[in-house]
Amino acid sequence: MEKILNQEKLREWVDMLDDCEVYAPAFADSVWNFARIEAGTDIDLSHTNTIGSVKEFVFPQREVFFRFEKKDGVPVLTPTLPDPKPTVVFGVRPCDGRGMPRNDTVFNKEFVDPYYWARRDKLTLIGLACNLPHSPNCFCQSVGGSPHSEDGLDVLMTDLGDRFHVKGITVKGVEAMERGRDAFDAVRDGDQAEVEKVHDTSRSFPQRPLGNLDAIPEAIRENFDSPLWADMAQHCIGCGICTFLCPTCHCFDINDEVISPTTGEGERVRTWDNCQFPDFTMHTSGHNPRADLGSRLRQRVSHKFLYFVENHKTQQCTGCGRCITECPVGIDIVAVLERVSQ
Amino acid sequence: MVNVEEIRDYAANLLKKGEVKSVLGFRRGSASAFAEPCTITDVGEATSLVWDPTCLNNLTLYLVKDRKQQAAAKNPDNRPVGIVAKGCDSRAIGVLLQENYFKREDVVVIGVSCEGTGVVDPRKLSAKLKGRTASRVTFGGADGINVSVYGDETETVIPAREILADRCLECRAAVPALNDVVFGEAVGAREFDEPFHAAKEAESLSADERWATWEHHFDRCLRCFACRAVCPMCYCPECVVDSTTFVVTLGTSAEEKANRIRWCERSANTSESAVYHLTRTIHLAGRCIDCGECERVCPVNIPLRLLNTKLEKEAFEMFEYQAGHDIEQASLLSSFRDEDPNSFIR
Amino acid sequence: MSNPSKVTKAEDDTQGRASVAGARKPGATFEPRIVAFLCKWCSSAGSDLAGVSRIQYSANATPITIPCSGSVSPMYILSAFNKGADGVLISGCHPGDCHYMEGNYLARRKLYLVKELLQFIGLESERFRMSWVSAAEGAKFAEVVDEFVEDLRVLGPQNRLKAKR
Amino acid sequence: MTDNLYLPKIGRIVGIDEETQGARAIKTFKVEFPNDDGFEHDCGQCAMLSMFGKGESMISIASSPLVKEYKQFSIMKMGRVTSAFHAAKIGDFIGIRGPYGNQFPLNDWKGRDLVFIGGGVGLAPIWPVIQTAVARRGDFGKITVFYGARTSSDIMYEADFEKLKASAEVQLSVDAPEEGWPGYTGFVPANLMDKAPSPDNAIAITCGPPIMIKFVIQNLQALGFADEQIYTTIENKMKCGVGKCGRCNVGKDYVCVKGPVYSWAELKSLPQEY
Amino acid sequence: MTKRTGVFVCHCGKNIAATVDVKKVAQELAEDDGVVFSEDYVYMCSDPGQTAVIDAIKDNDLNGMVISCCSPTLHEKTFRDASELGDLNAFQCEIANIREQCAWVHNDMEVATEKALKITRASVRRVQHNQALEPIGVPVTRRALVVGAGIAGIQAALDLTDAGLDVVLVEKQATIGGNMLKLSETFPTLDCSQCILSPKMVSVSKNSKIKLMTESEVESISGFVGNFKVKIKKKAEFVDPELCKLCDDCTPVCPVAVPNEYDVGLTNRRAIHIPFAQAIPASFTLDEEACLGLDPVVCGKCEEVCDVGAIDYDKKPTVTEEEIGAIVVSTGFDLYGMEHMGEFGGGRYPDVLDGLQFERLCSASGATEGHIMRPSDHKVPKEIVFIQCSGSRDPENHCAYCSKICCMYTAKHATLYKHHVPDGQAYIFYIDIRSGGKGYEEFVQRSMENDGVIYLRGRVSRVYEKDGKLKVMGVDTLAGRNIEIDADMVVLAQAMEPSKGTAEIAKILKIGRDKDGFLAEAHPKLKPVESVTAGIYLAGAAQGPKDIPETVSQAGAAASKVIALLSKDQLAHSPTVAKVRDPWCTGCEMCVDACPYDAIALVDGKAHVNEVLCEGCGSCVGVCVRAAIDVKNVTQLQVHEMISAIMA
Ligand SMILES: Cc1cc2nc3c(=O)[nH]c(=O)nc-3n(C[C@H](O)[C@H](O)[C@H](O)COP(=O)(O)OP(=O)(O)OC[C@H]3O[C@@H](n4cnc5c(N)ncnc54)[C@H](O)[C@@H]3O)c2cc1C
Ligand SMILES: Cc1cc2nc3c(=O)[nH]c(=O)nc-3n(C[C@H](O)[C@H](O)[C@H](O)COP(=O)(O)OP(=O)(O)OC[C@H]3O[C@@H](n4cnc5c(N)ncnc54)[C@H](O)[C@@H]3O)c2cc1C
Ligand code: SF4
Ligand code: SF4
Ligand code: SF4
Ligand code: SF4
Ligand code: SF4
Ligand code: SF4
Repeated sequence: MEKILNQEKLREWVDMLDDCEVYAPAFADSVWNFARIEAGTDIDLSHTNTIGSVKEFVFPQREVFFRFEKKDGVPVLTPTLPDPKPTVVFGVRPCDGRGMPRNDTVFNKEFVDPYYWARRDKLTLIGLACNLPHSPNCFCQSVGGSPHSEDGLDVLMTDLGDRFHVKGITVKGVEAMERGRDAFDAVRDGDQAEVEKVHDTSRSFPQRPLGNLDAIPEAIRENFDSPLWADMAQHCIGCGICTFLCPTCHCFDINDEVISPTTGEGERVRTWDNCQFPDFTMHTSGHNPRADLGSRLRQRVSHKFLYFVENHKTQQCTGCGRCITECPVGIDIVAVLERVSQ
Repeated sequence: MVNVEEIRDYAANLLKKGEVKSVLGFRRGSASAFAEPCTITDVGEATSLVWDPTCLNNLTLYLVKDRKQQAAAKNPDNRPVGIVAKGCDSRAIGVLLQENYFKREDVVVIGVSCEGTGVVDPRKLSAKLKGRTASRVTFGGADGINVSVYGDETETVIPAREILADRCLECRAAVPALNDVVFGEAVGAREFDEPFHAAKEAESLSADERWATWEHHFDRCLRCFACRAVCPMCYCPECVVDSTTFVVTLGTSAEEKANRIRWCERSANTSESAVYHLTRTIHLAGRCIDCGECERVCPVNIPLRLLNTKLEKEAFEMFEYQAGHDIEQASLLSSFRDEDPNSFIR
Repeated sequence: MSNPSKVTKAEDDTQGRASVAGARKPGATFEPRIVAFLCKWCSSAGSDLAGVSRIQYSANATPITIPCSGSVSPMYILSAFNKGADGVLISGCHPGDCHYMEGNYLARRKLYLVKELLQFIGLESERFRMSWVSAAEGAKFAEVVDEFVEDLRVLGPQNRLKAKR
Repeated sequence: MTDNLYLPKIGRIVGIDEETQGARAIKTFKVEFPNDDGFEHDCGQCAMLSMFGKGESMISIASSPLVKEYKQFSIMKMGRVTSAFHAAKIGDFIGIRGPYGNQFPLNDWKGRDLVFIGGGVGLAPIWPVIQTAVARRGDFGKITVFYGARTSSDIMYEADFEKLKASAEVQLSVDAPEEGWPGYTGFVPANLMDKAPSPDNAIAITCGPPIMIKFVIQNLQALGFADEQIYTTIENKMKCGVGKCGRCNVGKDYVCVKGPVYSWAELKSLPQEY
Repeated sequence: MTKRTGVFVCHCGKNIAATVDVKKVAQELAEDDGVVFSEDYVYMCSDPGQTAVIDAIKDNDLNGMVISCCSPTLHEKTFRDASELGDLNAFQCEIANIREQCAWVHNDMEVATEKALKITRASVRRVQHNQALEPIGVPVTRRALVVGAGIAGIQAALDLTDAGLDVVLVEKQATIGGNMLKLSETFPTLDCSQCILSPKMVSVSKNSKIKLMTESEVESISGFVGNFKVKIKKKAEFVDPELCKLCDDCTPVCPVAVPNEYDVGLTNRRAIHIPFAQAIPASFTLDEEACLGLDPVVCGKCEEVCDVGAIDYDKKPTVTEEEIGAIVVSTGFDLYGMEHMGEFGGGRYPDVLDGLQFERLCSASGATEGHIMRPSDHKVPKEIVFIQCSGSRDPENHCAYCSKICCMYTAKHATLYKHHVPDGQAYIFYIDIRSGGKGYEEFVQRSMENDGVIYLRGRVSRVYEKDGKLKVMGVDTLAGRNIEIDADMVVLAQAMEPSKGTAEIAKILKIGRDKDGFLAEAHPKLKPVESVTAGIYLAGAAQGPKDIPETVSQAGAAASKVIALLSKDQLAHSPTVAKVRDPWCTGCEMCVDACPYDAIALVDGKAHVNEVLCEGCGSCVGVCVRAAIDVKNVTQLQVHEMISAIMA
């Protein structure tokens, strides 16, 4: 389904989604981030990429698996599967959209993660094509995406100045559009061409090249034992910002949080974790297979550009550029890949 | 004006004479318009060194890192390290010396005076550009900082006041006091802003208002711990808020690991993040030298510096204590004066 | 010199009162839970004296006896609030009377900073209290606890730093 | 709805055996499923055991798949969860989910000689294989079990070893010289070299401390065992057990799913990250 | 190790059981993790109670126990001893105080039971992490130091040598004797102060086991009980006491006159002088401050006249280090400064005197050779007013405490006055009379009845000079009238305060002071002569106002404590000391700075605790940001566990 939505009708559409939780980018604390929208008037789609990615909607920072307590000496477990309201997120950039199917794979393969899917099933992603890459660090095209990729999105909007071109991609997306039927206009002659033009222009913007994507896995494999990694990670501080903000990083920790040691009450909780932290792989014995920052940088890059490719035939990176822009010490995955490939 | 050639020559010379094994400095990077840290070991690399208001990092962190590495190394290389240091960075070295983290002779401090400026605050820049990325940030002399935005290469000048980091605007010691050489003019204090003014402003709010602010911030914290990772004073082998035993030696028993205290959980929610941040703040009382790194690196822009300066202010006003000023002095919390405030006690 | 605690104290009170009065059901008295860290030599002995003198006071404060107020790590305070304490009391020897000579001076400086910090992030100033109670001041100990309990009743439960589980 | 894979079943400790004492004590726990919701497992598989309030740990199932009434786990006291196990009493409840991981390809080994080489708690993962092999005695050729402990009192499953002697060759060794010790004195790899089992038509299965494994494999190779004839298990830190939490990977493999059992040939193709 | 904790809840008769449901406490605790035995008992501390504990330890193989009963100050030792008898290390036993801190201060059973549960549960969680500890053995130096040679110090030193111990006696003045040396007669028997003191002073000088060091002060101390190292600084000894023949040739030539401290300023002395005829050591001494500069060019007269060449201006102060096992501090008192008593004309009118000055007036060795006369005009005062509690018992303006002896010495003064001036009239303003003590009340009565002293109950508001008289304005609260007396002399019974320098010596020796500045005893009742620091004892007026008999008995008590202490080959030091977790320590030295006992030093870049010096205060724990240091059995883990037990 393809429609036209006048700029000022956008709010109407949002308001018509009133039985959903609607999120859209908001600029606060000097960053863009997704925030709950109470009314259509709050929406502002002039955003660059949000600092947090959409993965937070399906993989929250803290997920309670179940509560436990002791009743008559026997543990009683109460699962806390989430049952969220349908959630619609506006302004999802295509790179984030592309992250979703990759996460889906992870939370689906071999064992199905019910917590992830309880949220995922209720989530509709309304994408917004990038008319202009928002940062010099964007490289979506270099990893097989594009500024108007539809992969993972339910709807793709394209900004045509005074109006949006809105394309329903999935059933969920079309449904969301149906709900706001009255706000939309039909696509007229020439709109399509204009969309093409906008897309062409944004694609023609130079992006950081990755060279031959297909050759990267082999390059990484060859360099597994290379001192390059340590050298490139020399200034890494192991903060993990790169992974926490990445739309495709999904690693987590599971811990028991005790509420009362006397009654044995508590919760088993999943929290974000990532491969840049030293305790991520450290055994209780103190042995750590990835003890230094170099091996951890290698893991991050290898996971995204080698292992994931080996397992799932695609990169676990969508070129959003967050890890580059937000790294406090300038560690640049594109530059890293470049060096490894040399 | 600091002449970067002088820094390069000095660094090259240190390396040439073998007085240091490496020099920590800044160079242009690929990731952004800001400079990135570099460690040079070859004389030739000295030419890549840069110095301007985009040199944000406090490189002292890498002195700490080096010490940790050498301590773990089979064949430690304990030769001195050269480091390019601003006023605040040199105070960090001061605290580390005060805490015996390394010795004075282990480091050659290549001091650079921030003169009349300081460093750019990426958050202010981001606010100005509403999230868009700057592709070029250069020093525009007395007028301020020249900025051009990605995708639109026209250059605008932003007045220094509006874009320099708050700490630079408040700085009263922009010349590294602890140094082996200083480049640039000795312009110490400048008249931009009153010290501690943000903390004072926050104090004037009601408790409920203050909580509303901090609840908002603690709630947003990702618990990525970048703030801790970047802090040169958070060099502890194992942080008290972690529940993992990082230091495992032959003598570490299972009990010890099992009984590792969990002062707070890893969960990123207000209460646990509050414990983390309050712990860190109190641990930095009298140790934080206001390099602003924690605040800078925070991906979600939590105003961490505000917490630290609050205690910095108390230390200064109540106990006449300034971190990193006197390396012989006993630290803030392990000393006292008879006239310390008493009135809050019943 | 401006002491923020002084400036904000009055406000805290009124706001605490207003918001709690609104929130609390009529009739139900709220019983604050207090963790009281007592120096073994003075305040714990003082509380013993209160006992020997049969001075009645609120049972809301549970004592933890520690060697000296100087041994209090800020972690204890944060942890108590995190675990849901409505108030934390630290009581030590009067200045100059420390059994270990200086512990209470170290405590005073440290706890001043903790107090300032807690207030700064917006914890109600009445929730953290420090007192000097000597071994001879049984009555004072009872008073300190009673007053604390009263002040906390007005404030209601502490939810700001309490673990969200 | 799909099964909630993070929700453990409730298990109940019905037996505790103190195997070894000291700094790294080992206890063997017999666990039943009071709600009759137990699961079947294969040799080499593991389960996530939890102590509520302490956390979860991946532990090899040490009982034979043929035993259905209970499962057995041998746990070395290491940290939070394992210490909680060591403090547990008979009758205590635990959480258990699984089985996870792959298995020893026992069926592929029909007709071949089996050489087991274990050390310390490393006996646990191969114990069910030994038990099964013995139960299906006719399927295999010669069965030899090498096992080493620090002292004779540290030998695990001591009573069962006696029974084992009926159907397999048992080669016990202790690290420290002891008076009256009938077996070998010295490390397991040396004992292996000493007894020199033949590689012909044989499979070697080894598990133990990393340093032991390293020398055992060297020695097996010296004895003429091919990489494909050698099997071992690897341990990496695990949290989820189901290939999602991201930490146990060795190269592209999540050990919790693709492992822990590997032939030496397979392992050699993976990066050294364990 | 599997926890096997026992819990014993005491009823204390009805003391606890009346407000705490002890059965419930015992039952609930039985359910707690690791608790294998939990019972209540009527009197835990009774013999059968203790036997029950011992049996329970053995029967249940306990490895930790909590006695939930009264304050640990009372029975901690009892139960720890019982614990040992049951073969459970004493330090595996903890007390949960549910009597003083719970049962006695609450009356609602439900509430008190709830709190008792928390207290007990917290202790259980704590004890489950207790370590078995053994007292730390410390060798002993059999030698004592006595600081301050007033009657207290002299008595203590003599008693110590009687027991065969060596003593170093340090006195900051040129002679020993302290304040008692200045007294004329002493209440209640009115025997001459010097007559009873001099023999003791002489015994000191004759005693070969006493190393007497006058004009000396303690400069610093290190070490710990049984093994102190004390640095003592002695002023330059310009006059060699060995050579000085007491010929008194020197004083006449000395051009400098300064107020004589032994006459409380009523007379003058020279820069070179003998403090007192009976001074011990018997020698002249040169007052460095008064002397014109120890410079033969400027003066040098005394050196010239001294035949035996006992005078040497080039002498320097010396510092010696003494090895000491235990210390008695007896630095005495000073009178509260007259300058504080402006309303009474103190410090302004020459005829307003303090008690000691009046003693000197009465004393045969004093300025007036025992004749009471006005310092201003040497007239015999006919009307004399004594004002008691001058500076005492006045928390608003002066000292809060009662100086205890003033009632008695004022009565003595009035009596002595009547003996010297039979036709004079003495008035005493008092608040009330405190004459507890053997023969004391009778003494006061005698002064009223036999000597016609007029006791006026009330306060004096003002004393001022008018027409050569001192006008004393007061009230008689009994009669309810204002009183005005035209007196010739006014004597203020000034409060006693710790002698100058008490704060410094307390700091040097690391012993505490009380709120009034006197040296603090470890326990007001049970440890009245012990200071808070092991191995340091207190005697005399330095610890609080007291008279001679009390001083002497306290000195004896302190001496016997030292004797007992030094009679052992080894001392036991509490093992609840700090312990560094080496791998976590970064050597930042914060703990080193914070430790009040200098017990921590860096060794190879890591903090290292000298267990013998460490008193276990935990100051280090409070400052170490890395949590790298803990006090054994009060570890941060244990406190954390207690907090969570309480908040659960
Ligand atoms: C496939 C497999 C089989 C195992 N089989 C056994 C066995 O039969 N008997 C036995 O005693 N031990 C076994 N282990 C090791 C055991 O899992 C760890 O010793 C245990 O998890 C330590 O947990 P802890 O809570 O005591 O330590 P802590 O450090 O307190 O726990 C932290 C968490 O880290 C994880 N963790 C830490 N070290 C390891 C590790 N080496 N492996 C996996 N996870 C770790 C756990 O998730 C644990 O919950 C096995 C490990 C794996 C991977
Ligand atoms: C006016 C008056 C009348 C009194 N009349 C009587 C009476 O009749 N009967 C009676 O029983 N009591 C009487 N007393 C009380 C009596 O004087 C005291 O009880 C007694 O003197 C206390 O002795 P002491 O040794 O504790 O102190 P002090 O006599 O004060 O001796 C302390 C000594 O320590 C020395 N010293 C101080 N500091 C140091 C230092 N840092 N280093 C070395 N040496 C130091 C001092 O120089 C002094 O020699 C009277 C007191 C007063 C004021
Ligand atoms: S690469 Fe950068 S963002 Fe990632 S952990 Fe290292 S320093 Fe942090
Ligand atoms: S790896 Fe970096 S660029 Fe790629 S998706 Fe993640 S954050 Fe974006
Ligand atoms: S890169 Fe690291 S954090 Fe991200 S998914 Fe892979 S292992 Fe996890
Ligand atoms: S927060 Fe405290 S304990 Fe943690 S690293 Fe920083 S200083 Fe160390
Ligand atoms: S850097 Fe920011 S988000 Fe990360 S832990 Fe610190 S405050 Fe939280
Ligand atoms: S304060 Fe802590 S880290 Fe610093 S020296 Fe002492 S024990 Fe070590």
